[in-house]
Formats: sequence, C-alpha cells, structure tokens
Amino acid sequence: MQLRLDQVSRQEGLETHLYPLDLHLEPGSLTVLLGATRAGKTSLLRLLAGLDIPSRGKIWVDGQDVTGMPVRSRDVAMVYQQFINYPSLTVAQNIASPLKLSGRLDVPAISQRVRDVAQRLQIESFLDRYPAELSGGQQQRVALARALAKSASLMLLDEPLVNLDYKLREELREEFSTLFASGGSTVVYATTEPAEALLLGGYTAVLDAGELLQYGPTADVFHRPKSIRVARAFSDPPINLLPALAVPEGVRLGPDLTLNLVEALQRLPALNGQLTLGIRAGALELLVAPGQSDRESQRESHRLLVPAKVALAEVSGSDTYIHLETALGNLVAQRTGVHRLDLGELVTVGIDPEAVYLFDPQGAMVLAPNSVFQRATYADG
Amino acid sequence: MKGAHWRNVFLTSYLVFALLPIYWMVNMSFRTNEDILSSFSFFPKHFTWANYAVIFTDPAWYSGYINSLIYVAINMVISVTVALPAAYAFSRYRFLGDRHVFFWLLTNRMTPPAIFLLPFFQLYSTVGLMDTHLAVALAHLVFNVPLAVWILEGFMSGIPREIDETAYIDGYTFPRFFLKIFLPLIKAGIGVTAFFCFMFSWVELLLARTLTSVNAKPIVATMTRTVSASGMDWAVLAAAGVLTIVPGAIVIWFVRHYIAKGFAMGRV
Amino acid sequence: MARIQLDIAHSYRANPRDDADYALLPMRQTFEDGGAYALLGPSGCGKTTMLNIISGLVAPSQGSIRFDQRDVTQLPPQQRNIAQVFQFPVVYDTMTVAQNLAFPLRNRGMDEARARARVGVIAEMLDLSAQLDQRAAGLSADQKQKISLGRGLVREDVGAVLFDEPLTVIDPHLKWQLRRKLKEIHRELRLTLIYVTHDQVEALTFADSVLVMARGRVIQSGSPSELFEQPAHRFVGHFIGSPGMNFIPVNRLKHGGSVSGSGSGSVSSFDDLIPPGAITLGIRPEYLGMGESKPGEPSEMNLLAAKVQRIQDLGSSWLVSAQVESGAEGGSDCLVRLRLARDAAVPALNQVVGLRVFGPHTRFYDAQERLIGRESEGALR
Amino acid sequence: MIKPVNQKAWWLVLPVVICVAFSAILPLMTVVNYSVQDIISPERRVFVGTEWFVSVLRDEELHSAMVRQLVYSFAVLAVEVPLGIALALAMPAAGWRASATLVLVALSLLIPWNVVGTIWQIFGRSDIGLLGAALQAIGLEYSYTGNPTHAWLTVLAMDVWHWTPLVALLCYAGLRAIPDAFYQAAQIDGASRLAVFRYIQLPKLRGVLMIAVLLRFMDSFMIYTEPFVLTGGGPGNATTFLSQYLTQKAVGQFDLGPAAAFSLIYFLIILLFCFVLYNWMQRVGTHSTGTAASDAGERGAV
Repeated sequence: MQLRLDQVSRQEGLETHLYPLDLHLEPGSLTVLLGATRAGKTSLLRLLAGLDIPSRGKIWVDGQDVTGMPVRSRDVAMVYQQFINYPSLTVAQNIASPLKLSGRLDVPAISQRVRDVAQRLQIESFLDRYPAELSGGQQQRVALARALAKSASLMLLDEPLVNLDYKLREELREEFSTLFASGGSTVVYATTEPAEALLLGGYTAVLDAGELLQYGPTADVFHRPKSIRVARAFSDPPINLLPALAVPEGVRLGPDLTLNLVEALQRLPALNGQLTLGIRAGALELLVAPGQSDRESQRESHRLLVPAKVALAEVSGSDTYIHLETALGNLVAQRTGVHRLDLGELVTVGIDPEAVYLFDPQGAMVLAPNSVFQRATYADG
Repeated sequence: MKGAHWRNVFLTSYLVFALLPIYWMVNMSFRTNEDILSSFSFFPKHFTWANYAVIFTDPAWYSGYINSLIYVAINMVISVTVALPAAYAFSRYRFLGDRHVFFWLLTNRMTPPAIFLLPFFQLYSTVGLMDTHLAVALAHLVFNVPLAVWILEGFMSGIPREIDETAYIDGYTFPRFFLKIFLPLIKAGIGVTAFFCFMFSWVELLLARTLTSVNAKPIVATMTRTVSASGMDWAVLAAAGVLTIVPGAIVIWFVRHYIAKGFAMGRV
Repeated sequence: MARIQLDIAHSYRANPRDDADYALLPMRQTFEDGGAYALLGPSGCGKTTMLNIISGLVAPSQGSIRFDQRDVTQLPPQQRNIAQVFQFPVVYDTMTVAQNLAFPLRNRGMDEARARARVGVIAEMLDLSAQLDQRAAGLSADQKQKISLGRGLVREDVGAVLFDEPLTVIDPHLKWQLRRKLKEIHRELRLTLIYVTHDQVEALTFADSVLVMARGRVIQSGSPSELFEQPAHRFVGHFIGSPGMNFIPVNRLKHGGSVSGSGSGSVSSFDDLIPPGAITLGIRPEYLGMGESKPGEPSEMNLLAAKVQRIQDLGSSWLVSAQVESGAEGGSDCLVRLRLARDAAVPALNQVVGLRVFGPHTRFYDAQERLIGRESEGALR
Repeated sequence: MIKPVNQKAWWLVLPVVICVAFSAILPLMTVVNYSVQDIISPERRVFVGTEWFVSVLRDEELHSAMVRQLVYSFAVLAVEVPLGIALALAMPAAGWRASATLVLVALSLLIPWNVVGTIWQIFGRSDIGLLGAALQAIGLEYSYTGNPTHAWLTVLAMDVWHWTPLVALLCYAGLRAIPDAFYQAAQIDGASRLAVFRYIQLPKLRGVLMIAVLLRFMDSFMIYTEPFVLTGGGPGNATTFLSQYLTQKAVGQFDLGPAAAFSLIYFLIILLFCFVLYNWMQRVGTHSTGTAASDAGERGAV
C-alpha cells in the first residue's frame, strides 16, 4: 500500500499535536517513527489508522483520498504498547476475529492461518487459553499475532516493546524484521529508542514536538542528521554538543583548545561565527591512562586531547557509557564491553577531526564525518 | 494482636445490633398471636408455619409478592437496557451538554418521590396506566435509570478505550462490538446495576402504593393496609415481612463478590 | 549499617512438593555491610520475594535472616531498621513534600530541628528543595518517585536501603542522573543498598556485585565485568550483554577441538580443563573476529566458516549475523553474531567468512550449561 | 488521553433522556401548572399566580417541619458517617468471612422501607418488642408513640440501623482500592495504626465519603416511609418531616395548589443542595480519581 500524507496536521482544542507535515511511504516499506514521548508519534499513528481525523490536510492511499474514511472500512492493523486483547475470547478466537469479520476466508482456512501465525510467534501452545492467563510477553505476542493474521496492507505499532522485560524486548525485536518481511504490508513502528530504530533499519522519520524533522533511510538519517535537533533526537547516549568558534585552521572549543579541521574545511565553504560541534559518544576516544588509547587506529596527528573526570560509568547492554566532566562541559563517551571506572577517576578524551559534526548558528548541519557516511551504504541488506 | 481483637468485638456487636431486630421478626413469624401477646420469649415456644400458610394460600397476600416481582423485573430490564448505551456515551465521548445531562439525571435520583406523587397520579390516570405493573415500573425509572447510568459509567471507564479501537480496526460494527466484546467485559457491572435497581424498586413504597389499587397492588402496600385493617395480626405481618427480605437476600448473595467493587465503581 | 545473612527458602504454597512450587529455592546469601548489590532477573525469578523477605514484608517459609549477628526472622519491618523504595511512587497526598520526607523520622521521634536539617540535606541531594512546601499530591510521577526515594534515604541509621525497580516511572533522560545520585549517595553514606531490577542497565550500572537470578535460584553473583567476561552459566551469558553470548555446539577430540565439523583448531593450551565429547563453545559478539579469507586461498587454521546473513548498522558499530553450516558430526546449524568496530572491514551479504572462535575470551560449557573450569580465573591464556 | 468529541453520542443518550423525561419532566410541568392555579373542580380552575407560594412560605407548620428535617438530616450524618467508616475498617478484607459479613451488613438495605418501619414498630413496643421490653426492664418509661423525644430517637436509631451499611459499603470499597504498596511503605516508615488511618486511608476515602454524605443527606432529606409506618408523623408533629407534611397536604387534604407550590419549593431546595454537593464532589473527585487513574496506569505498565 502506498501512503501519502499531504500537509496533515492535528489540533485538539488549543494544543497542537502535529504541525502540518508531508510524508510518503512506499509499499512494503518499514518506517520507524522516532521521537521522545509526546513528540507526536502516537497522534500520527492514530491519523494513519483513521482513529482520528486530521484537522487539516489529506491522506492518500494508492492515490485515493481516505482522509475521512472510517476505521472499519480501512485495511489496517494496530498494536498498542499496552497488551490489548479481547479478554472474553480465547487466544485462538482473538487471532481469528479480524479474519472472521473480513469474511474473506472460510472456517478451515482461518483456523489454518491462526495456527501458522501462532507458530511463527511461538504461542501455538496457548491457543485455548484466555489472554489474562498469559504473561505480559505472551499477551503482546497474541496482539501481534492478531495484527499479523489480518495481513493488513498497513500495520501500525506504537512502542510495542516498551512494557516488556529487557531481554524479552531484545528477542521480539529480533523476530520483528523477519515477521515484517514475510508480511509484505507497509509497516510503521513508533519508538523512543534510537538503538531500536537502528536495529530495525528501513526508513526513519524523526519527530520532535509535533514536527517532522527528517525522513530517509535509517542509517542515512543517523549519520547525516539535517540539524542539531535531529542529531539530539537520534542519539543514545546523547550526542556531545560543544560551542565552537570558527577559526582559520578549524574551530576553537576553548582557550588553547583548537580542533584542526584543515582537511575537512577544504570541502566546505568558508565557515565563520559561533558554530556548534557535535560528536557522538561512540566516536569520542577514551584514553584511560594518558598516551594509551583503547583503539588500534590512532590518528595522532590532529587528535585533540582533553583531560576529563568520570561522573558515572553506565553499563548498557554490551557497552559502557562514561559520563565525563571536562573544561569544555559534560561529555559522554562509549566503550564496547563492560568496564569499571570509579566516580572521580581522571582520564583523557580524544576528539578526532574525522569524527565530528558541525552545525551552523541556525542549527543546520554543515559538516559530517565522511568516513562513516561511506560505510553507511552497507547498511541496508 | 490487640487491635484485631477490638475490631472483632466492635464488628460482632454491630452485627448483633443489625440482626437482632430482624431475628425478632423472624422469631415472631413462627409464633401465634396469642403466644406473642401473652408471653415474651427469644424462641417460638409453639413453633408454627401457620402464618406462612396464610400468606401462601390467601391471594390477597401472595398476589402482592407476584405484583411486586413483576414490576421490579420490568423496571430492572428497562433501566439496564436504556442505561447501557448512555453510560457508554458518557464514558467514551464528550458531546454538547454532556455534563449537564449527567447532572440533570443525578437530580432525578435525588428528588423526593413525594414530589412526583400528584403529577404521576394525574398523568397515569389520563393515559390509563393506573393500577398497572407498567405504571410502577415506569415511575421507578425516575430514580433507577440515573443510578444505572451512574454505576455502569464507572465500570465502563475502567475498560481501556484501546479495546474499542482495536475492535473497530478489526472491523467490528458498533452493535456487534458492544454485544460480543464489550458486554462480557462489564458482566460484573451489569450484575451490580441490576442488583441496585432491584433493591431500590423493591423497597420503594410511596409511589408503588399510590399508583396501584387492586390489580398491581404490591406486597408493601398490602402490608400497610393490613396494618390499618385487621386488629394487628402481628404474626402474619411478621411472616410477610420476613418473606419480603428473602428475595433481596438471594440477590445479594449472587452479587456478593462484585458488590464492594460496584460501590467503588458507582462513579465513586 | 549491617551485614545481612540469608539462609532461607520460600514458597507461597502451603506444602510445596517440587521446585516449581518454590518462589525461592533453599539458598544462602550474604550481603556485606556497605556494599551496593543488585538482584537481576526476568520477572517471576523471585527477586522481589527475596527483597520483601529481607525487609520483613514477607516471612520466609523456611530458614532465618540475620542482620549482623541478630536474628530478625520474626521481626516486623518497623523493628528491622531498614528502608525500602517501591516500584511505583508512594506519597502521602495530604502532606507537603517536606512532611513526606520527614515522616519516617517523626515516626521514630526525632526532634523537629534535626529532622528539618536532615530533610534539607536529602531534598538538596534529589533537587527537591524548590518543592519542599508544595503538596505532594499535585506533583508529577517522577517527582513523586523522588520523594519515595528521599523517604528511603532520609534515615541515617538504617541498616540497609532496599529498592524495588525504583526507576520504572522515571523518564529516560532523568534516569542516568538518578543513577548517578544513587551512586554518589552510596559513596558518601556507605549504606548497604540492595536493588531489584529486570533491566541489566540498572543493575550493572548501579551495583558493585550483581546476583543474577532465575526460577528461584541465584545463578551467578559477581562484579559486572565478571558476569560479562566469565558467565558461569549459559543463562548468564545470554542474559547479560545485548546481543547475548554466541553459543556453538562443538566436539572436543583427543587432540584439538573440532567445531561443528567444519574447520578445526588446536585448543591444546587448555586440554587439561576440557573433557573430550560434545560441549558448547561460547564467545561474545564483541570478541568474535574474522580471519582473512581471500577468495581462492585456503582459509587460515582455527577458522569456522559461516555465511553472512544480515548486516545491521548500529551507528557506532556493525552487527553482523552469520550462519554456521552444520558439519559431519551432526552439529546443528546455528546463528552467530559479530560486533565489528565502526572502522573495521565489513563483509558483504552472503559472503562466506572465517570466524576466529578461539581466543582469550572463548568459554566452554558442559551439558548442564555450566562453565567448564571456572575455578581457574580468567582461564584461557 | 482525553475523550474524543462526538456529537453522535447523543443518539446513545436519547433513550435515557426520553424515559426520564416522560417520568420526570412531564410530571414536573403539571406540578408547575397546578402551583399557579386554584382547582375548585376539574372543570373550574382559576389562575392565582404566586399566591400559593406565598401562603406556603408563610406556613408555620412548614417552617417547623423544615427545621425538624434539617436537624434530623444532620443528626443522621453525624452518626452514620463515623460509624460507617469504623465498620468498614473493622470488616475483614478477604475470604469467606469477608463475603459473609458483607451480605449480613448489606441485608438491611434490601428490606422494603415500610417493613423496616414494621420491624421497629414491633421491636420497639414495650409489650411484645425486645427493645421496648428491655428499656422498660431497666426502668425507662420508653414509648415511641407517647413521648416525642423517644419517637424522634427511635426514628433516628431506625435510620442508623437501616442506612449505615450504605456508608460502610462505600468506604469498604474505597479501602479495598488502596494499593498494598501504601501500607507496606507505611510499615517501613514505622507509621502507627493511627497515622496509617490519618495519612493514607482517610485521604484515599475522600472521594467515596463525598458520595456517602451526598446520598445520605439527600435520602434522609426525603425520608417518608419508615416514620410513616412507625409513628405516622407523631406524636404531635415530632416526626413529621417534609415528605410527610407534603403527602398529608397532597393526598390527605387533597388541596393541589399549595401541595404543588410546596413540591416546587422542596424540589428547588433539593436541587440547590445537589448542585453545591455535586460540584464540590467533582472538584475532589477529579483530584482523587486523577491519582487513582495514574496508579492504575502505572499498574497497567507492569
């Protein structure tokens, strides 16, 4: 299903949930709506589903205007963050209900389909139970099964994993890509977690405060954020942002702390004035003892070294995020693996000219690390 | 534990206070008038079913029960049926004047039947409903419908709206969703509501008495009239009284698990 | 200040028959005075039960609890001198924030002046000073939770502070600040802190020692890096780190180990530790490298052939999923994941690569899924 | 998430509006109609304007009835609310004992109001009633038919006996709705039983107490049947409350005009009380339900 939003906006009373936006989804594509809570993700999903009607603008499906069309007559499926199932029906009946109603399939076909989907989601053993008797993870699987069984041309998921345990989240997320691939329906997936967007791949639309900031292939958006706002929204741990003054040989970050960007600057129009330098935690090098780097590849040449004090070492999954206090301000560095760093420990961070972003005074991105971008072409596959 | 001890003492003493008068009536209902008037005792000396026999054989008595049950049933059905959709509307949507309508309904629950006495009398005489079960049933709607809406609305608000939406997305029509999915979810609520409707319609005297004379005369009226008529047949009166408690006791037993919840939900 | 010793088992059933009936299987645990501990496990693993047994909200069906030398098994929470913070905010609506914080002190008859001073300190720590005179009822969920935290920390004399998933309702961007607060507080007050969570980020960030629990058992307890480097059980290897450890069925021959048939490598350096026969090799995606396998040339020794299935761009690194073909000795197909540094050479889709599965970080697990030769610390060198 | 606006919802409300309108608005209109006419006979009626209202408002008996009514209603609240709370606290929380107690306590609510009257009529008689006899035995010249004070007290006792369960059940429900975490936290904080009541239970009960007060005040304000059966309003006018007085006028003396005017005044008084209490409730309600909702939401999130 090809979906086009055309200057769609949504107000409720005085507050605006969505500012006018255009969006165009290709058939069978996976689009991640990325944004903090209350960024407008849910409002947008509800518009796509037809649960709400846009205050202004039009929604087109395969070239036909569906703006005012009631939910019932649309071909969509939706999964909420709460585990929504029909408590009075068994799991099997739950999964079957949309099929029964559509009347496209006969009874044996339906029960066959139910069994298939249940198998794919590993809930075939619960088919005769009632949702209330299942664990949270299983309940959400049932909700997913119901949505998949319908094989609607548009499938909407509103933070489906947010209420699950850490590991369950990982497992289900892993299954998603295969599940969606097999469906062939256009999928829109709302999440607050940048990591989730990256794992799911496909396309990403970054929302912030009801505005659509950027839309494109996920890796592309991640590596070439149009603006500071996008970079902020699409970084976890938060991207490090430092005020930077343009100088001939690069940017000055502080007294006698100048980052040499000669090579990069050759590719750019002359920069001047107060800029913002951005560097992602993953790109920031951490030298636990001065001189010794935790990376093989060292570009000693232009690397800018800054002394820092450890504020907190957060272990997330297989990475350690080190929150640092420096003369430049607070920074976050990321190291693969689990490392123990005590509060107050002294370290050195290295800022690599090849790894920085520059944003102009209006917040628009003017320089991105070109190395990462070239690799980004590998991403989809 | 000391606290628990005092609680039980208090609870027991209250239950005694609550049950003693009832017991006294039960006790009397198994005695003969002479026995009652002559001697004073906690237990029926000459145990007798006679009083009950009187009631079950004399149409003037038992028809009273039948009449009451009929109009209570009618009222219950109407109240719940009309209240369900309204409660859904109140719990799910905002619409022009919703809060005012809700308040207006409440005021009816709060209006003394005495006020409606006259007009009902007039109204029903003119439309020829006097002395019919329907008359009483309709009259009792005044306070039961608002109550039903009130309680059901509470129960319905407890159900996440996403379930409705999912149903519509799945392609359910409103009526089908309402009957197949939604009603089963609020079974408890409906039970509790029915219970309250039963209760208030069953216990009401003033309207029931005024709007009926012979054909639909409720038991409550029958009793008051015997009080005035026959020279105080205490024993039979007691028996009649006991019998009026039975249906309520049965109903409450069925909803005992929900009743606390029901009170909580009743928009409370 | 107390050293807590548990020697307990607990079942919510009257007379438990098999292990399934137990919420906590018989266990001994010691929490050293002043340590920061986390109980980590999936929901229903018994972690909250253990916490409530320590605090006295639940009485163990068997065994005893000692604080230092004193047996507190029969004592109610009031007399155990502990504090506990619950998953969802508990505030006394009618009181102001200050009164809320002072409540535990008042109940123990501390005089006004000292109580006020103490409340001031805690409010400062949790930056609640501004709200001290507001009514608690009006505040947002995370403000309320801060109050609950404050009530947990306000008493200086407590033997231990227990946390039951205290950050569930806190928004993500606030979380790391609160984690830091907790760590600082722990460092200043040297209280014994016990922290229950299903989220490894919480646990590994917060605790010096983490108890990984499952099905009423403590599977492994150790420092975050121990759990990461030396998982004592396959469950831990899977549960800690995301994605979890790779597990490859291998066949240990008399001389040299054969890994699912294809490719073979000498593991002579730890012959003595590993019995011959079918065992499982475990290696984390972070440590799994690729050998040079130029087309045409024979692949170097000790490499395990695998076909690249999927390449995901995680932004700061690459996640490569590859299929290990089953070999002659009926080793089953298994999917392994590699995490490659941003600047590493990324293979192409469907390319057959050689995995370097033997290395200092390689672990072996027996048929009971337990680590082989754990006693030889950091074994394989 | 706030409710969507949907005017179609009116169709769902319509049935209710219709039936209540039929059994409430029409009657009320006739009342208004009567209240401004003098009905000599069904054929001959004269428009008299506000005359009836004036005369009713001047009516001494009405004033005294009004006073008696208010005193009585407040007495009812003063006794039943505290007693109800105490009872709710004392009732067991779970198990068969809980449901048994629940049923026993609720029983009196299901007794037809005139039977309630009858029960106490019997119970209070000194010749055949337990209460009466007992009080006689301890040397009290008790007679609810002879002595106004006794009559008034008996009616009050009857009301307490009859309606305290309502308050109790409301509070009981309210108590059950408090999450365990609150009690556990209080235990950890070392709160006394009293503190738990003062700082957790009472605040959480506010919502339900509002309802309880509203219902009890209104119902006691329109009490009719029980005193009618028990004392018939006597001795003298000791237990003649507004409803009795109205009914006497309307049915007894059958002078429609004044009765109608009286009804309207009565109705307006009720409406006023209703309005005040309802808005009060709304304010408290939104506050308390707000927190309740958030709790629920949080629980939903686990």
